[in-house]
Amino acid sequence: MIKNEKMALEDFLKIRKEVLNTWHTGKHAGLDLDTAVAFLKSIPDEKNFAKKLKKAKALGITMIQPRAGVATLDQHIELMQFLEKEGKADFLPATIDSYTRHNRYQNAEDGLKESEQQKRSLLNGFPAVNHGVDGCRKVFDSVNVPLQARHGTPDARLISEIIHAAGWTSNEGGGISYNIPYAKSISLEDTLKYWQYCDRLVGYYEEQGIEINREPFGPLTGTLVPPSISNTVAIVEALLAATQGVKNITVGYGQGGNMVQDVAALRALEKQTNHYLKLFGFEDIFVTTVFHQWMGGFPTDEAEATALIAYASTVASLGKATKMITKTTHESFGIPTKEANAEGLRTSKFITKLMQDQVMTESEELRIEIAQIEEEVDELMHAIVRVGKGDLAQGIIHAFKQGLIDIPFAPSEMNKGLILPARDIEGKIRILEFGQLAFSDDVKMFHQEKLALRAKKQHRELSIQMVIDDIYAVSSGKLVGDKEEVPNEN
Amino acid sequence: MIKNEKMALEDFLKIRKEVLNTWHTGKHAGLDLDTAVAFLKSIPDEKNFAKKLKKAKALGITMIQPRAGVATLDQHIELMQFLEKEGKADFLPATIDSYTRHNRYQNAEDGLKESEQQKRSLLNGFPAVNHGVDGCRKVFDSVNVPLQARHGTPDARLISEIIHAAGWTSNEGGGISYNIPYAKSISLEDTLKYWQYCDRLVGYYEEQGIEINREPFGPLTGTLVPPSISNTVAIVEALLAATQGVKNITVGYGQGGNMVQDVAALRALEKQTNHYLKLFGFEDIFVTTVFHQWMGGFPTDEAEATALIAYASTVASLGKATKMITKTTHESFGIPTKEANAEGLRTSKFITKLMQDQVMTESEELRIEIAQIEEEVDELMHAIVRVGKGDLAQGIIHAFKQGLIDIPFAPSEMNKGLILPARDIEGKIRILEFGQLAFSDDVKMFHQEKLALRAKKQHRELSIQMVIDDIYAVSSGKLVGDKEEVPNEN
Amino acid sequence: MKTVVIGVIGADVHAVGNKIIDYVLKEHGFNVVNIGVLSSQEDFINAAIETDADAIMVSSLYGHGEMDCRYFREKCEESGIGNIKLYVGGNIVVGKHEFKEVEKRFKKMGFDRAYPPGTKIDAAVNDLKEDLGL
Amino acid sequence: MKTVVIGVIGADVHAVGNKIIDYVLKEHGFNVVNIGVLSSQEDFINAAIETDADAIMVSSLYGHGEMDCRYFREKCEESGIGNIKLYVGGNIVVGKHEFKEVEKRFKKMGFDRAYPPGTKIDAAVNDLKEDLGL
Ligand code: B12
Ligand code: B12
Repeated sequence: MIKNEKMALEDFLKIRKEVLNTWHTGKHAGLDLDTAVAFLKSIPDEKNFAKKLKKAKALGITMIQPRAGVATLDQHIELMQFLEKEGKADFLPATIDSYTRHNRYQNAEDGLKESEQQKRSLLNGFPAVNHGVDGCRKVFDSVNVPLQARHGTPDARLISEIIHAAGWTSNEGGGISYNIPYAKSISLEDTLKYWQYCDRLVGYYEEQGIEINREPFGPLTGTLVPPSISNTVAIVEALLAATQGVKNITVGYGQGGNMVQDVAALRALEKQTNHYLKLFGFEDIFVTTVFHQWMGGFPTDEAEATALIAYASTVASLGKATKMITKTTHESFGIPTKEANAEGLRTSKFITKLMQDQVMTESEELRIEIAQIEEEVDELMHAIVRVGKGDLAQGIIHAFKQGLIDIPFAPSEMNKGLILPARDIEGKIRILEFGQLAFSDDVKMFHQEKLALRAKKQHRELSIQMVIDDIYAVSSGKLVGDKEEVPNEN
Repeated sequence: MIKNEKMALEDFLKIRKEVLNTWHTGKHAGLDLDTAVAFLKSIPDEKNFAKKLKKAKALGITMIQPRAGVATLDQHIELMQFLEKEGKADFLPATIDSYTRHNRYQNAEDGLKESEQQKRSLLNGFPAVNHGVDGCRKVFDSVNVPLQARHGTPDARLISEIIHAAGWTSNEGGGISYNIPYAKSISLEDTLKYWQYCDRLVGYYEEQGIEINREPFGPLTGTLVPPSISNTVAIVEALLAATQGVKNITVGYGQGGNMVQDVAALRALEKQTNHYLKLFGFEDIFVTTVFHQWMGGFPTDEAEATALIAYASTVASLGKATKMITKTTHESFGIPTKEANAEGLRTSKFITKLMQDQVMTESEELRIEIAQIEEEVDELMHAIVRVGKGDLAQGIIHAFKQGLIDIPFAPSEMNKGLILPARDIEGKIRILEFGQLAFSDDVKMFHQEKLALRAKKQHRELSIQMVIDDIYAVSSGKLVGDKEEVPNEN
Repeated sequence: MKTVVIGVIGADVHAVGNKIIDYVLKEHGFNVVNIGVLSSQEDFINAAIETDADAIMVSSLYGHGEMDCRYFREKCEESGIGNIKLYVGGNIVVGKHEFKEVEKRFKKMGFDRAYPPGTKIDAAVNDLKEDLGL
Repeated sequence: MKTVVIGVIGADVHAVGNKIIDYVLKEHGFNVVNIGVLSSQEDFINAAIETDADAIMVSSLYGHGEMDCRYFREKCEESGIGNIKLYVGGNIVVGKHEFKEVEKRFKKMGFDRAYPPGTKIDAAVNDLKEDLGL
């Protein structure tokens, strides 16, 4: 039975042997821990993810990072260099392909081969495991900014080993956030274990004096996720990571759409992550936030897509997120070209620089939203701890099973899938159907009243149709979905 | 000696004869007032500028209007139809060419001829006087939204006659705002008289039951204009217009860059315009606001320019401007293609629709900025009334002569040109050199303190170099100019 | 009542569109058999045989659609449901492409219809009714 | 001390760049004769003759620059200052164009140098120093 306890070194090393055996690139000499430590110690500060985040946080600025990854090494390096130069990216990723995410390294190998032959990427990302330590280190050597793996891999143990040994000093993911939105029938017990391993690896490096950043995946399904739910998952994963010895954590949040709610979510996220870390006895964790530009369906029109990217950047700046993940005008179609990707970065950076001295002003509305999110998060956290009888890992498994915590639109069978979110009349994300969500009656009442008001103002019924309209809304240029088209003002 | 009094009808009609004689298109039968009245009565509500603005105001939405105008009639019509269809413009303009603005109709005629031959526009706008009532009416017939002339013409009497008779139900400009930023040696006495005429014409139509909108040009030189100065000019021109019988007025403001100051400026503008209109005895004027997207030097990079356009749209929405004038990604280069223009519109509209249910929240910072602008406007208004010995027109002339009101970077010799604006550390526009500006010591102290703080934080001196850096700042992706480049975070 | 099998093919987990398609098809009176995300060609075909389905609507969002859909028609034929209507939609290839080309490739692979990114499902419902003679 | 006449040509009133050029040239030790906006070719030439200037820097922002600048060199020649350095900058044509083309046209018209939109004036100062042998 999994428990939220720090893995003993010998257990870790034992599992490690098995992990490194799952694909031939696991046998690379660079994966010897002493070799990896020596290498990681040699990399300059400005290419260390954790250190650069600390610097950004001190300056109070919002740094930018794209999503990007293609199959072949040469093209991936070209892409990275382009995004650094033309997009002025502060951090670079490798978005990993979907076969690798499901540990289907043979499929990835085939896709890679075919991509090399056809000279175009047939994979939707960079197959880091197949490229191995050597390939990943070539990528690292070819750029001047820190690197991170971004994936969605339930079992990311091998990939984590490879990228860190190659000098990539950040890893995205977590036992919940890389399971529930990214898998169907993998148990939470398993993914929590896999991610304990990934965190323990980082903890090991920290013990050797090497700073490595970890980032739970904030946006989850990217679709109308109420802030308190994604914040709770982020906080829980921060606690799990800290337990394994992680010291530098970036908690994430995906843009919801309403400015005040989004800034409130960022502020509550940072505050409560720090609060719960201290509460659980972790005093020395460096916490930053990352804001994801709109993660739901994007508008097809490029002028509109750019508008959405700029709007997201405005909100990230006002909310003083330390990092922002950018989108592109190709989002609704497919993987972007490097040019489109760099444009998205430039649009984003223009705003974050322009707005670096502006913050969202304190107001009653903001205060209320922050307080609301905090209260909801507290209720969810208490429920998790309660059903786990004090153990967080067990709490998560049971809370999901009982639907006490529930993520909308998730593919996973481990998730109840009973809640339905919808927007209130100001576009703030509220909850229409609660399922078994561990909310008090007061909190439920708050949501119900907000949605009733919208229904009244829009002269429509509270129903699943409202939810569907809201899912389509942003991509069709509205925030609050309206069945009857807004009377055309032309 | 000019006075702010309603022109007697016979005086108006006498001058009218002369005006219509200044170019041959003034002799068109459509310029017979009865004919024009009959025609204007026949146009549908949705093509009436004043009425559509009322509708937008009631809905609380921000409508959009581009700048656009080319030399030849066919191309101009094509352009208008394109912007209506592909840009979803709510209002359409004709930006008038610079020769026409200086009443150099023969130069405009030559440019028009040459443009027809070369099949590309050699003029920087639509020469409405040369096209005459017939041409302008053809434009009107070819679109489904209201039309307005946008120009910068000190003496716009003939152009105003022609466009209104052609069914264009709005006219931009004013005796100050179309002189000081647009001329060098034309006296205010003259331009105030010319614009009394333009307003009287609209007053005449209002007497016949025809609603026509008038819009003082808000942004003035578009470059670091302190909000209280542009607001004062807008309010004064609203009062002058109301005196001549204008009933539907849109006061304008050009984006300054700091969100809170911009929203404060819009809020103060609407409130104080209504306040002063009532104070001067005008009870039945319908006031709306227009927000101009960034009017200073634009970034050259298109991804950045789009970011600025989207950011401006966010501010206009939060400030609940009733109308917004849009820019394009070609701004820093030259007159945009119709495609670029439509893209700017789509970017803008996406934001205004997405944000239609969001307002800037009330906060202490916002309250303080509004109060500051209001106090400054009151001081300037009192100075104008005082030196005019109660007459507004005389007050304006003397106030400008003495530098009690002073517009930065203006080309006009009627303007003292002694003040120098600069940004404070949050990017709000403050004043560094006051010249003779009619501000109290308290107000001056406020500005000085704000700028001293910036100088301290940036470790630099208060000097004209700061002003120059601020002029370049936005186009190079910052708000607060910094001589020393911000240390590159890469 | 006509039966349609829906699902998301390959290693693809995009679930939102799938849930909406499910809802909308039911609203239009179809019997919907939803095999969900991460489904193989075999999953689709087995579900279609078991439920005697009239059509299969394959979603592929994540970019590997072209690889995942190869020989789908052939497999249907082998399984004795060679005539079943086969639709595909979502973001079926990697990257932003001229859709005409993509459509051609999928039709050649034996799909009856292929839909471009961001298709509102209602449009496809009309095609389905037409193709099934409703 | 070298003398430079600056101003904005034609019916053009864009004043901001002109004020900055004035300031920057003075900072660099030039004697600046600023005839301001709305200036004709004659205004430029008269000022240059009166002050025995070494160069004329014409600004044109509003798009009519091409028409306004025609025969400027010829007029200089007629006035006996045919060898004066003639620079032009700003947004000298209507619309967004490949600048190489525009530059060619203005050089053919007798301008020594032509600058693209948004030129930082410091770049031109270096050229000026070079051309005037400073
Ligand atoms: C939300 C989202 C996610 C969420 C998904 C959560 C979940 N489990 O559902 C998360 C963040 C987890 C995610 C992950 C990934 N995603 Co994703 N994601 C999106 C996004 C932004 C929206 C998808 C969505 O929900 N749309 C709303 C629904 C209602 O629309 P829809 O899915 O398009 O479906 C409608 C229509 O397409 C149509 N339709 C769909 N199928 C069919 C079938 C038929 C027959 C018919 C007629 C119609 C039809 O009807 C549906 C209902 O209206 C899209 C981009 C976009 N569209 O803006 C990218 C996108 C689909 N993702 C993409 C990628 C690459 C990934 C990742 C590989 C990597 C990454 N970027 O992180 C992983 C893949 C994980 C995996 N193994 O599948 C790419 C695919 C690239 C391509 N095809 O070239 C996209 C296009 C983004 C991009 N431009 O890069 N993603
Ligand atoms: C502010 C502005 C205005 C203000 C001007 C206020 C004033 N009196 O100064 C107002 C609102 C009044 C205005 C009016 C008009 N404007 Co205007 N304006 C601008 C804008 C946004 C910024 C100009 C500016 O101040 N830049 C900042 C200064 C510091 O830079 P600068 O002027 O470019 O000068 C620098 C360099 O170019 C260079 N430089 C300049 N001259 C020279 C000469 C030499 C020899 C050298 C080496 C260098 C050099 O050094 C300068 C200092 O760094 C520009 C677009 C842009 N650039 O973003 C349009 C722009 C110049 N305007 C334009 C137009 C068309 C007009 C109008 C006709 C119509 C309209 N749109 O309203 C009227 C014209 C009035 C008239 N008769 O001249 C067009 C010109 C189109 C073209 N060339 O194809 C532009 C490009 C906008 C556009 N894309 O449509 N405008």
